[in-house]
Amino acid sequence: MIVALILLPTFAAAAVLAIRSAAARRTLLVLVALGHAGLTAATFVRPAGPQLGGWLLLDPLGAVFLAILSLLFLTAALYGIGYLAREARRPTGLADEGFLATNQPEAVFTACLLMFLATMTLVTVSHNFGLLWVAVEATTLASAPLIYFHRQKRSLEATWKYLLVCSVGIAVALLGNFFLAIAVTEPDGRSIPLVLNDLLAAADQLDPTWLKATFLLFLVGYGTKMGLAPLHTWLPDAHSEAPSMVSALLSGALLNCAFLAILRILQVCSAAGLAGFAQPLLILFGLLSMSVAAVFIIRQDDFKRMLAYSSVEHMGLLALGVGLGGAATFGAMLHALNHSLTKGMLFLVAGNLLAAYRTKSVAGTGGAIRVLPVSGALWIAGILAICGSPPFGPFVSELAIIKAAFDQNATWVAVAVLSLLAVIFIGMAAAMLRMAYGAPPERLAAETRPREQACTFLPPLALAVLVLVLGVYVPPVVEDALRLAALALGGRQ
Amino acid sequence: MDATQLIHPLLALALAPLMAGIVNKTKSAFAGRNGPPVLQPYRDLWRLLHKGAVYSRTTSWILRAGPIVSLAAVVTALAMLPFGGTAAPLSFAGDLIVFAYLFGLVRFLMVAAALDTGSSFEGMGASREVTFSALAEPALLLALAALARMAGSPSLSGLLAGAVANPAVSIPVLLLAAAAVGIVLLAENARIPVDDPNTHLELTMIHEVMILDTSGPDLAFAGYAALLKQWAFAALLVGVLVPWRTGVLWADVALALAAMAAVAVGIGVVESTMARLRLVRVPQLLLAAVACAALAVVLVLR
Amino acid sequence: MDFWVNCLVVLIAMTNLRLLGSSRVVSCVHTVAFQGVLLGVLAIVGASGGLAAHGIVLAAVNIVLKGLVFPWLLMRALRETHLRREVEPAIGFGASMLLGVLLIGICLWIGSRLPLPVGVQASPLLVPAALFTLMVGLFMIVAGRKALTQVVGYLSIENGITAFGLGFALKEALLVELGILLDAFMAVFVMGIIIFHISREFDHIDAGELSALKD
Amino acid sequence: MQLILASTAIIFLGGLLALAVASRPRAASVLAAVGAIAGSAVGLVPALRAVLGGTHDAIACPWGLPLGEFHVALDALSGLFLVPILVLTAVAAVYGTRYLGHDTGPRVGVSWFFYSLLTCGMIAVVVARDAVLFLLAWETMSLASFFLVAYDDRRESVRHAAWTYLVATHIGTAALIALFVLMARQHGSLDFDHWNAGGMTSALASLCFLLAVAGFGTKAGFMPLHVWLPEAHPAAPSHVSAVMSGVMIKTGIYGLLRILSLIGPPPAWWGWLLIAIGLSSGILGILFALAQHDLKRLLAYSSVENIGIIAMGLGLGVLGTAYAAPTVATLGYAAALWHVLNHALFKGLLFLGAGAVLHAAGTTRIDRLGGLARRMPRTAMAFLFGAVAVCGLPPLNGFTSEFLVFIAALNGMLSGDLLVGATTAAVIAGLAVIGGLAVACFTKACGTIFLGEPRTSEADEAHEAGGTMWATMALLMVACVVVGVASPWLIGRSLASPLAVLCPAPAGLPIDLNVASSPLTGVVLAAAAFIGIALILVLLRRRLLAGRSVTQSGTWDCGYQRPTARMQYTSSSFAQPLVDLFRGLLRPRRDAAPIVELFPTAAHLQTHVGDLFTDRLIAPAFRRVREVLSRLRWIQHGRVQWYVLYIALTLLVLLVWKLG
Repeated sequence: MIVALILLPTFAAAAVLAIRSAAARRTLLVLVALGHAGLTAATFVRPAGPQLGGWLLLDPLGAVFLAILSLLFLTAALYGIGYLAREARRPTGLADEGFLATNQPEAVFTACLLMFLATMTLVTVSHNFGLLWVAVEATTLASAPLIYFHRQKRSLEATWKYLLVCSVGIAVALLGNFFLAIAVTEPDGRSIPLVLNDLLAAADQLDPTWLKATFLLFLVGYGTKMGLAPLHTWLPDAHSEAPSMVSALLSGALLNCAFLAILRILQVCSAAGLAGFAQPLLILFGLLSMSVAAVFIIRQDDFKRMLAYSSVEHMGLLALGVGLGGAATFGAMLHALNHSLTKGMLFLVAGNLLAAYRTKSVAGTGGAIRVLPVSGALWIAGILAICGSPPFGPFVSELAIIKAAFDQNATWVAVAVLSLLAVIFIGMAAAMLRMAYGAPPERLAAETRPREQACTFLPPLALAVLVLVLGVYVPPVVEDALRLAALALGGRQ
Repeated sequence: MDATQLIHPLLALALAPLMAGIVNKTKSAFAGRNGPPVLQPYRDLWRLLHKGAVYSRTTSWILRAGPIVSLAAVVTALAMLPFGGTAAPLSFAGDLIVFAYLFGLVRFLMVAAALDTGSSFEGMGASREVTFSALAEPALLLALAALARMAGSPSLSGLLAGAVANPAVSIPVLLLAAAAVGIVLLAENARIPVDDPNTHLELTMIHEVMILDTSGPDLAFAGYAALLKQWAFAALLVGVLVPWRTGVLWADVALALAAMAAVAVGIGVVESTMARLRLVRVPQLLLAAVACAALAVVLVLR
Repeated sequence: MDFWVNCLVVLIAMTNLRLLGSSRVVSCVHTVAFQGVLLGVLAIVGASGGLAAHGIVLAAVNIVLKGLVFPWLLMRALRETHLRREVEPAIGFGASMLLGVLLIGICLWIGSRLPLPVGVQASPLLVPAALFTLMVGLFMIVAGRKALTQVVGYLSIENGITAFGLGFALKEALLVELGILLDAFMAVFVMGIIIFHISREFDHIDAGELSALKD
Repeated sequence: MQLILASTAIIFLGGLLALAVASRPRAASVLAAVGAIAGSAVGLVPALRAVLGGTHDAIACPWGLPLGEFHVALDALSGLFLVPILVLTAVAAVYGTRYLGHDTGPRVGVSWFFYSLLTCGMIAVVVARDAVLFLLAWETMSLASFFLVAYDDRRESVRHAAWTYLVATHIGTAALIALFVLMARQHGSLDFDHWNAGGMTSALASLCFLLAVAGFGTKAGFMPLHVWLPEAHPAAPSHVSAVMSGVMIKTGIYGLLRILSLIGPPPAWWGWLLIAIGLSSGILGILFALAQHDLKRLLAYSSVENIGIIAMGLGLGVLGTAYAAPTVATLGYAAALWHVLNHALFKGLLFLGAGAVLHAAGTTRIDRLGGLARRMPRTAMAFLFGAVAVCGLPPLNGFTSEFLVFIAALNGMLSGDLLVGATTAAVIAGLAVIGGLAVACFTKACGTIFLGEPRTSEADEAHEAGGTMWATMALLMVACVVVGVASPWLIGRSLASPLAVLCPAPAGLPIDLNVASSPLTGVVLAAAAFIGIALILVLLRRRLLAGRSVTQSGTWDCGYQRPTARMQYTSSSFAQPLVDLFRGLLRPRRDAAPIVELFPTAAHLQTHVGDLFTDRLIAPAFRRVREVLSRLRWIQHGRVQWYVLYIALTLLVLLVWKLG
């Protein structure tokens, strides 16, 4: 079944390149997304056994991220129908870009999208560190063309930076792999295979010094991909220039995959009794990321960049939660879910706003609730949600993390988190008000503006409903899955 | 309640105009005129009561309500004052606050009535009225609070009952309180040095200018209310300054009445010997009153 | 045999110095290609226990990819982008050399902090050498003016890491190593494409000029 | 308890229906109002039972939310706050149907939805007994009111007000989160019932208290934290302002009381802190109110003042508790609770009146109005009653609660030592100043708006408020009178159980409400006497004027015939002496083109009084932070080489740091 999860999108990608008609391609995209979601659900019902000698295994931790990925991709795909149709009609040329962009061939785009899905799925299921690395690097390569969908200078630049920075980071992670390989070499020259469960089993035989070095390299390498400051530099560019549905996937799924990679090595470290070494570093990077995000969110004029920095912030929060350990781990897992859904929703809505206003400038986007009633409302709700206001999901998870921090007497961490969250809220609230409310620009004030189409707002709406539900009620099945994942990370409750 | 409690209200209703008469007589004596007869205020009131009324087209029912409410409120306030050994008809814990706030009600309605005419002069007077009384109020209440602490009773009847327990403390406290109340008396009743009751330049008036457009019975009510208010404050001052009791009812009352007359003369003397302060300097005078009261509080707390 | 390994390692380190020093893109490309070949040799020599199939395959793939394919790709990109051959380095020759020495020092120190566990038999120079190659790659990316230089830098990083893997003849599964190489290849390939687009859109590949996206 | 849930459900349902038919504003308004009335009717039953009978019933059931537990309870304290919430929201809803009558578009229905949400949020806040549930309710309430404030979002000022409010309330919530989490750490549970007073170190208790003051004070509008209030209240539609000012900010007081009842015996300095806050809020609040030119801003500042009075009452209560002086404690708490109720009534009335003025004359700028008393006499009367009440003048309800604070202070003065005496003396003086300034402030408002001649044509063409609006105002007006006159009995019946709930705080002090109700009986006697005499005088006046000439003429203006409206005293000129007296605090800004030439051309004078803390504290702080942050933005300069350098350096630093 796991293999199917990976092969399905792969073959579909190949097929897409062959298919001529756009309609068929889009249908296939949605079908694959549906199938993927179905298979994922199936894995929850009937857990799949290890494959390729334990190289592919769906453990609770991976399952959580796989579920998030699958759900988000499904939404994005549904959104994609309307999006690609719209792009085919009139490509999104930006006012601040000056000229209309010509898009990449849709077939290539769709194929890359599917490959992106395949590689990310591989990340969530691969238990061999080498394979994990290959998968993560592959996600980079698969997503690079997606960012360059609008063929214009800015997106080209973004792609270049994304590719270079991430490749360098990933290279560091590769070195980490070899360090790990050395760490596992036993005195008699034999070495433990780099498969997670074997490593966990034999954790006490690992060479601590090299394991520490390995963790550092993984932290820097995958941290680059995950967007931990100061390694986050590619993130705002890529997110702001990529087409919105891609941004949603990048922020909601890709960053999680990199996070998962870090979690894997963290598992090994804690098993080897190095948690005390690893976790403070995670807390440090977490706070650093949140601060950097705060700096750039205040008075940010590009709303997609604002969302990107907010992703930096939340990745920081995740790292911090895991770094605190204990109850905070569960909070972090829950937060990963909440953040992915909310941020995905926000990026999709941002796509609608972008298509209507033709600008990414906050100042140039006014009166959204008049121009796009539903999207405008969703935008308000999403911003409030991502800032951690009840009754939305992120509030609960953030509260859990903060509470755990207090309970562990990490009072200063908690205070720092609270104040940083407040600062970020101030910045985002200002942008939200300026965009959602007020009078729309003359060009759009006219009544002639086209009505919103359901296909553009239904997917984000669905996500919004989910986030709202998670804010007042977490279904037992979800909670159990998250608890198991937290347990796998050695978190309590 | 026994009949003696009604003595003071009746005396007040009867003698308040006389007090004004005495004040005027004193002033004219100082000015070397022989001045209006002592009973002149009675005549004025009587004449006004039998006049018709002229109302501005601008005004509403508020102008008519003002004098009535103020007169009623002042009479009610009088009912809480003990006077020379006679208990007040109405006495309960904290009645001193009601006493003060009834005058606040008077102020509110009179100011409203003044603004009702839309005349800039009456607006001016109203503005000054609220300004000064906003400063007079804390002085009065602080002074009363000091006395209350000293007498150990939260009601006017108690704190004016006149038990001079420990002269070393109580005498200075009494004097300070008296000073505060005295200044408030002058300020609240449109007296020099705060206001000149019988100037003829509206620009300089406070109280008189507020009733420019009041006429007939309304004016009589307003004037009578003003006289009663003056009596009330004077009685308060007397209560503070003359704490001694003979125990014989008529003697105490007579003593108090004499004291009232003395206060009236005193007012006259002050008015004839002092000039009106510039309006911008009045607040300083009132702040001085507040300072006296605060000092009294500190002394009494120590 | 350790002797040969050491020799190779030292050679790789020397090539790094050349990379630092050289002021021509072409020579950089050639140097990196030479590194690739050395790595192939290293794969054969380092494969303890004689020539296992494992080692041979890796060596072959290394030599073919890094020694032939990559240089060819890069030269093609060079031609397409009409790049003036001279790089005008952001950091001059002397400074680069000094920095190189400094980096060697740091890498040696780090190597000294990372004692090889018993059971890993390999040249003790390998850790510093690999790290050094990595650092030099990073240095080229940071200091390079042209996007192409940065690709070369990336390749040098890749080489350093591969050297590490091969030098220790780690029992990493063949599949993984091939995957790694494939990824590297794809990376370079995609980068090449992007560079091609850059040169078309911007009429230059000055990385320094690519700074429109900022806050 | 079930009834409370039912009423919440009904109200929420009304909101949903209003949202559903948002395309037809009238229908939406009616549906929402009906829901509000029905829900309130249902909810009042248990609320009153809890207040009068002191019953306590709860519902606790597990809840599919991590950390969370669904635990609601209704005790006398909750009930006491619940009653004004239900009453005022219902009344204001009725008023709103007419008030929003002219607005079109879906936003009306949407606003009604949020109105219902606000009501439900407030109900949930006062009945919640679980920290997470409380926070949910709290933020629901805040967000709903935020959307209501942003109702008229085309105006930039409104957007700014909404932003200010959102930020303020969010920061307050942050403090509350810290508070609850600390309490939870102490007692190992997020359930209020487990937060028994025992076992808190005094330091921790004080920390919690301070957090509560910060968090709840932001909502309530304690002086340094009040900055959102004068922005948000004018921006919102008037019936919403009435609800926000009348009851919503009181939830802050509720929270403070609830926490006080949970964190055990208070040290004296808490009382002093509260009294200091109360004094500053009261005096500064009324001073700034006096200096305003906009009626709704003025009312908002007066809300700050009244919150100050409530804080004084609380402070005296705490002080009495700390000094084991039951009389002072009882009187203080009673005064606070009673003023909560009264302020809801008269401030609601005043905001509704302001709404009527806005509705009729199209502006609330005081100096553009005038003479409305003869154009809308009923509104004028209602507003006048409200004004007398808010000034705390007998015989209306406002006086009764201020009177309680006074006698609490007097009792403290009579009994206490030097410190207590000084504090209470300060309270007395402060209340006196507040009273005097309040009279000045509201005579200015009433006088300039309703009396004299209209200053603009809009004011001239003003029309009387419609039946529904008038009816709601009349209701509140009557309530003010009745509550004022019946206060001794009402207090005796209604405050006993709430005080008993607070009793854990007054460490089991004996509560005897006679100390409150017996003096009030005297007050009522005085009031009765006053009213009787007034009636006699009315009759007397009629007899005297009978058959005499009563003529009309122009205002006597010292020789000028026909004084024009332009010649009237404006509110600014009326307040000028006091504003000038306190210019050190108010810092009035004047922008004037003085008359220079012999034959003067156009000249103008404009004065403005900004908020002390906004202008001198908050705004500069925000500016400084923004500067610092923007100086850090170079990190993201766009050069990819440097980005790689970041990676390299991070790597090196980590390796050297961690391996060294």
